[in-house]
Amino acid sequence: MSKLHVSTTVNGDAVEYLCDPRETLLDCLRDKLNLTGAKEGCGTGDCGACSVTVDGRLVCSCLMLGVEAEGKQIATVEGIAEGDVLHPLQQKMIEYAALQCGICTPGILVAAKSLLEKNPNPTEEETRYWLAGNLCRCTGYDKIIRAVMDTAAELREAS
Amino acid sequence: MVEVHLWSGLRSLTGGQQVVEVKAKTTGELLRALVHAHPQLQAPIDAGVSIAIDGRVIATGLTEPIPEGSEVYLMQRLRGG
Amino acid sequence: MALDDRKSDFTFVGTRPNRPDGLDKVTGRAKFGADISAPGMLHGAVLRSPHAHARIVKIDTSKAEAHKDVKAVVTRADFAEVPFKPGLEGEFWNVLENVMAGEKALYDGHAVAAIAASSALAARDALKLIEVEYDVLSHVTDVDKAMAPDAPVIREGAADYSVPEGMHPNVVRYHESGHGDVEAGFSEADLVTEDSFVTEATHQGYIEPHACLGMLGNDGKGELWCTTQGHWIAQKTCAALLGIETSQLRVTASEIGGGFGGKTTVFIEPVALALSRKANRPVKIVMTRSEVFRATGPTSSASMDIKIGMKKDGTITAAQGVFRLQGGAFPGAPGDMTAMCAFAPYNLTNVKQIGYDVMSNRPKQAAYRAPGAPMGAFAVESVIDELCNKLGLDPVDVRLKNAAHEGTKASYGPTYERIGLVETLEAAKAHPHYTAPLKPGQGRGISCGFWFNHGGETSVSLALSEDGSAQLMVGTPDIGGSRASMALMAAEVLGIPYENIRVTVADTASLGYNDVSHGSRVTYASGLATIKAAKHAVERLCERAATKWGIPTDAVKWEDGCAVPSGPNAGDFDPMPLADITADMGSTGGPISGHFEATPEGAGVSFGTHIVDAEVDPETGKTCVTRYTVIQDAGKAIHPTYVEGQYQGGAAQGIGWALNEEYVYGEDGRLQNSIFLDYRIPVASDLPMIDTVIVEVPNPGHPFGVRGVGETGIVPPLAAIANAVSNAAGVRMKQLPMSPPRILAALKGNG
Amino acid sequence: MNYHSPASFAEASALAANATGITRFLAGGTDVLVQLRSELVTPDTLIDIKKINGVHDITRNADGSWTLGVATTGAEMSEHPELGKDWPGVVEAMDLIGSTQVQGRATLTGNLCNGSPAADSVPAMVAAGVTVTVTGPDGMREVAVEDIPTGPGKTSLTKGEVVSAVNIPARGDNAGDAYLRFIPRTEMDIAVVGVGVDLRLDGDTITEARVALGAVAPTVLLVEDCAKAILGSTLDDAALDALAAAASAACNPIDDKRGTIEFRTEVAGVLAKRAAKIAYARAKGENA
Repeated sequence: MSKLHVSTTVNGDAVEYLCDPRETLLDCLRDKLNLTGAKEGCGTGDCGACSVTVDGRLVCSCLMLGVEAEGKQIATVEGIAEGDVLHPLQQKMIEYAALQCGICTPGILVAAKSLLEKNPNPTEEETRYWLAGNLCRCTGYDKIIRAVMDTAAELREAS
Repeated sequence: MVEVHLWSGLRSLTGGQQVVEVKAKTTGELLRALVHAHPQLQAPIDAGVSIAIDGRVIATGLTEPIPEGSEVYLMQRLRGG
Repeated sequence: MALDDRKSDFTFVGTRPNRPDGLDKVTGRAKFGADISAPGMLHGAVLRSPHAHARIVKIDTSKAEAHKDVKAVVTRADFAEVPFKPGLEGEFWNVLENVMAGEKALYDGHAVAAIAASSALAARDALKLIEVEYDVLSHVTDVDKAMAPDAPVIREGAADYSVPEGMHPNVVRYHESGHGDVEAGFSEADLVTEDSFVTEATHQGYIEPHACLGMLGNDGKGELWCTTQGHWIAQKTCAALLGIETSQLRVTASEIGGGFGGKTTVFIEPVALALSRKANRPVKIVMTRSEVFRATGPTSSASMDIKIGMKKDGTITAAQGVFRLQGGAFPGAPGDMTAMCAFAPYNLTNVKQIGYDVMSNRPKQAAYRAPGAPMGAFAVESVIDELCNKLGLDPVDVRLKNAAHEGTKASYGPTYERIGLVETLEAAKAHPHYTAPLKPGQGRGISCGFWFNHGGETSVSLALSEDGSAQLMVGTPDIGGSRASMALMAAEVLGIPYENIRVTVADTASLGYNDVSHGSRVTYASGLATIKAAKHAVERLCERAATKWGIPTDAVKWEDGCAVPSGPNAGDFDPMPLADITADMGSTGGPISGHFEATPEGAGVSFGTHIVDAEVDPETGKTCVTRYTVIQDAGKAIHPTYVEGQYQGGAAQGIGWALNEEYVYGEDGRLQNSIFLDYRIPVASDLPMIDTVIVEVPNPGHPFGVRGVGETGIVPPLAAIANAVSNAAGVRMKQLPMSPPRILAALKGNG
Repeated sequence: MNYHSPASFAEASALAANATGITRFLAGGTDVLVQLRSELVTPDTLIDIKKINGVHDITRNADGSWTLGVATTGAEMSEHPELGKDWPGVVEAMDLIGSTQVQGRATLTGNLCNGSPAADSVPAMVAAGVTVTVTGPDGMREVAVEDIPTGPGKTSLTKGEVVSAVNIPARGDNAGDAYLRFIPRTEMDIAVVGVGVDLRLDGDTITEARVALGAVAPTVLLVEDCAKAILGSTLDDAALDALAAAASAACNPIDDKRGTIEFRTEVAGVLAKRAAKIAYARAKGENA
């Protein structure tokens, strides 16, 4: 089984890798590019811990093949902060203690950032439904939802 | 002397007694004394027990002092998650 | 433990600073179990039984071994001989048998062989080259059926001393306790209600699958990196299973992506080490989600009979419970814990409880948050609710009337010290939620819950640096923000800012033994040890100040981060800050550290009361939890935000258990729902905000009054939600989960 | 596994026709990758059709009908400013599938060709009278959606055939569609029961009706008796009861981990009523 060559862009950086056609984008990010921020919680698109955006669209990187990334723009949790400046969502997640173990946090951050880019003023219900594909087993979601909505409010004020 | 209250499931090992009186100043002495009085209690003690002294549960310690007149209960070893 | 200088006035404790691992976790750089690699690393994969119960006739690994990508294959023969003993005494044997099957495969998913290969895909592919010949045996997965005379025997000789004669060999442990005369008590009652209840097995559902990286040489020296709640138990168990010395294996705990009790033992870790020893290369194994569900440690399922007598004024005259728990193909189902916790919230004259530990063809149960307690509370609190309904009594008033308090003889025997149940009930009664109007179709439920909490073996070490900062090494993996709590407690004693303390979860080579992060013990026991270690360092600091001032050591005391003369007679010296003492400590006697090693005994039991509103769609049986309030005694909340987080998380897991989570086994004994699609944990849109009330009734067994908070929060929800749903639907729900088909069937049966 | 990304449907068809072993087409991949990962289906040949021109296009044709490219995602459908106004039921059904993340990938075509009787978009498409264009070695043909699935995991597509477009009829006047499903949670589940309804009215009276049921039989059912139960009515209580009875009567479900026979049969009737009310309100131009 020969490997395929893929050229793609991750967090603004041009990267290349060789992959087996069966390997997912998540496998490639983690094992070939050493970007271990995205996590594999299920491998079936049910937990959202592997969330990334592809050409701006929120997806589960476990539900996309590595070869499909050819020519795409991928964004992962590692690219959310700008240098040493955290994104307001990252700051609020810490302030609100919206994480306990933190395994779902990268996926939540990528998904929530995508929400706020599309809908700067989400209701609680919209936030909850948008994040329904991001399982968290520790927090009961309460503090996560509050952190996301407070970030939205702060970003609205700032703009 | 210490009055040791057993859980009722142990009565079959002590000839029906649920309270056993033994001489002991620490939790470890107490367990040894219990086995001395009722050798069949070795099995539950090997399987794991905790000891409550005046309501405070000693999960595993064998050196805890047992003050005179304390209420002492033998309990099955506690496990957590 | 001497209860010296109890503190109630705090500077740092009770504040809510950001957690020290926050930045790593929001930027994706925190290293969890699967996030590490090693040079020359191989990837392991495990072959698992497709049968619920089968004799392993033959395993032929020759084709796999011949494959170019395969570097090692292991079966049971590659592990140490460990003695078999009945009950829980032979736990190393039980764990080994679970980690790699011996003569029989005992459940769907039971490991039978493993491979290390050059890539994860190659390892998975090569599993297909192993040929296993099975002789399929009849199986049983239900607890009641496993106790029946005609049930297939899982293993002869597994029962311990406690099991009465004449019981099926699958019954492996028996517990009976109580006091008074329940029959006399029932005869005094105005109303006696008796009912049976069933709960299905659930899984802890941590989002991070088990993962490890093991390295072991044939010199018996090894390294293990793994996601675990306790790396010392992993060290001890792996060493025993591989036949090496404990101290020769260094285990490092990764960041842990949730555990809730499920990561208190080992599964793949000894396998990775065995493969590594054979291949002489590092081996990484990462479980798939399906493997996590099929072959790690879910909870027990339970079948329970409850009988309670009550007077018209709400006084409980007698209570009796029989709790049958199935814990998979090994001893350990916490029937004893269920029995001991079930009636613990109440002051009872007559009480009797019986617990059974039963084996079946399912994976070996592991702890899950207050293991055993939620099931019992569900059954007991449902019957109390039913009695309240029938007698027209307020459910909080009835619980207050019967509530255990300091001096009450507990249902499990001893007399309670200071406890906080009454305070949680009073807070429930005063909470606006309790009197808020309900809409049509909604029902309200309340429940109390109890958990013992635990101390356990603990070692902590604290070292001061020249610049006056401190590094604290603890041995309990941080599963919910404990590094923040530890730093707060150390700051409180040292009198230096929280930010100046770096807390590390040390590896097994850097610190003495530490029990697992379980039993809600971390803030209690590691916290107590941190306080003692910091005090130990403070003693050294005072000694140095005394030397510098030329006064006796006992003339120096520690205040707000400074050494000060203990009184006017001690001398007139300006306070000497910590950093002034550490600045030249190398030349005033050497490095200053503090440490503490002990098994703190005095964890302090804890109680909670939950209020739930639920709405049931009468046409479909679908339930929506519309409002939820958790009230629980924390003793003293060190970091209140993380205490709230524990309460909310416990409630959310309880909601899942109550409504939709369950292990579904087919007729063939195979698990039907081993993915998150069909094992339905609550998603964000399923839940309301979860309100919390922290009650603080200090634990006399901790210097700052801490009681563990991690587990009690999952005890009341099952019952509270069942009561809310039953009140909304107008029919008593006796089986969990209360999935829509079950509720609709109950509604139809009632109509 | 060999991976191909052809530039045309003809090429895709030829690749499939000449392939040996198991062949799968990759649209959104939300089922194919799950099956691959769980080793349920490891294709020998995987044909990615997303590099073919126009596969993400949503086009309103001159006659008011719609043509959707086969890789059009649920998210793209939901974001389209006009499609959901014409066919809210179809768009909502698609939107119910999986999470926001899954919506970024999943397609109508994939949902249909996966052959699951519980596929959410299929009852909605059947009710709406949607057809698909199939390209094969012998050229193109147009097939009604209800004729594609033949059983769980099975379709009527033959070797070398690939769905190359989704065709949604013109909405027309005084009409509305709706889809409802039952799941135990609020999101992320597979339908235990699904009901799609499409209605056209003359005044208050129903003149055209199509009702399709999902997850209650080996394939999605287009139920004539349900339509008959409400045709000519104003969706009064008697008509609704008749609809529910017809829906329940049409069910031939199984007991499984997701629901019981009794539950599915009962709830099919409940959802048929609820979906019909929404479709009726929409046909009347009311906000529903």
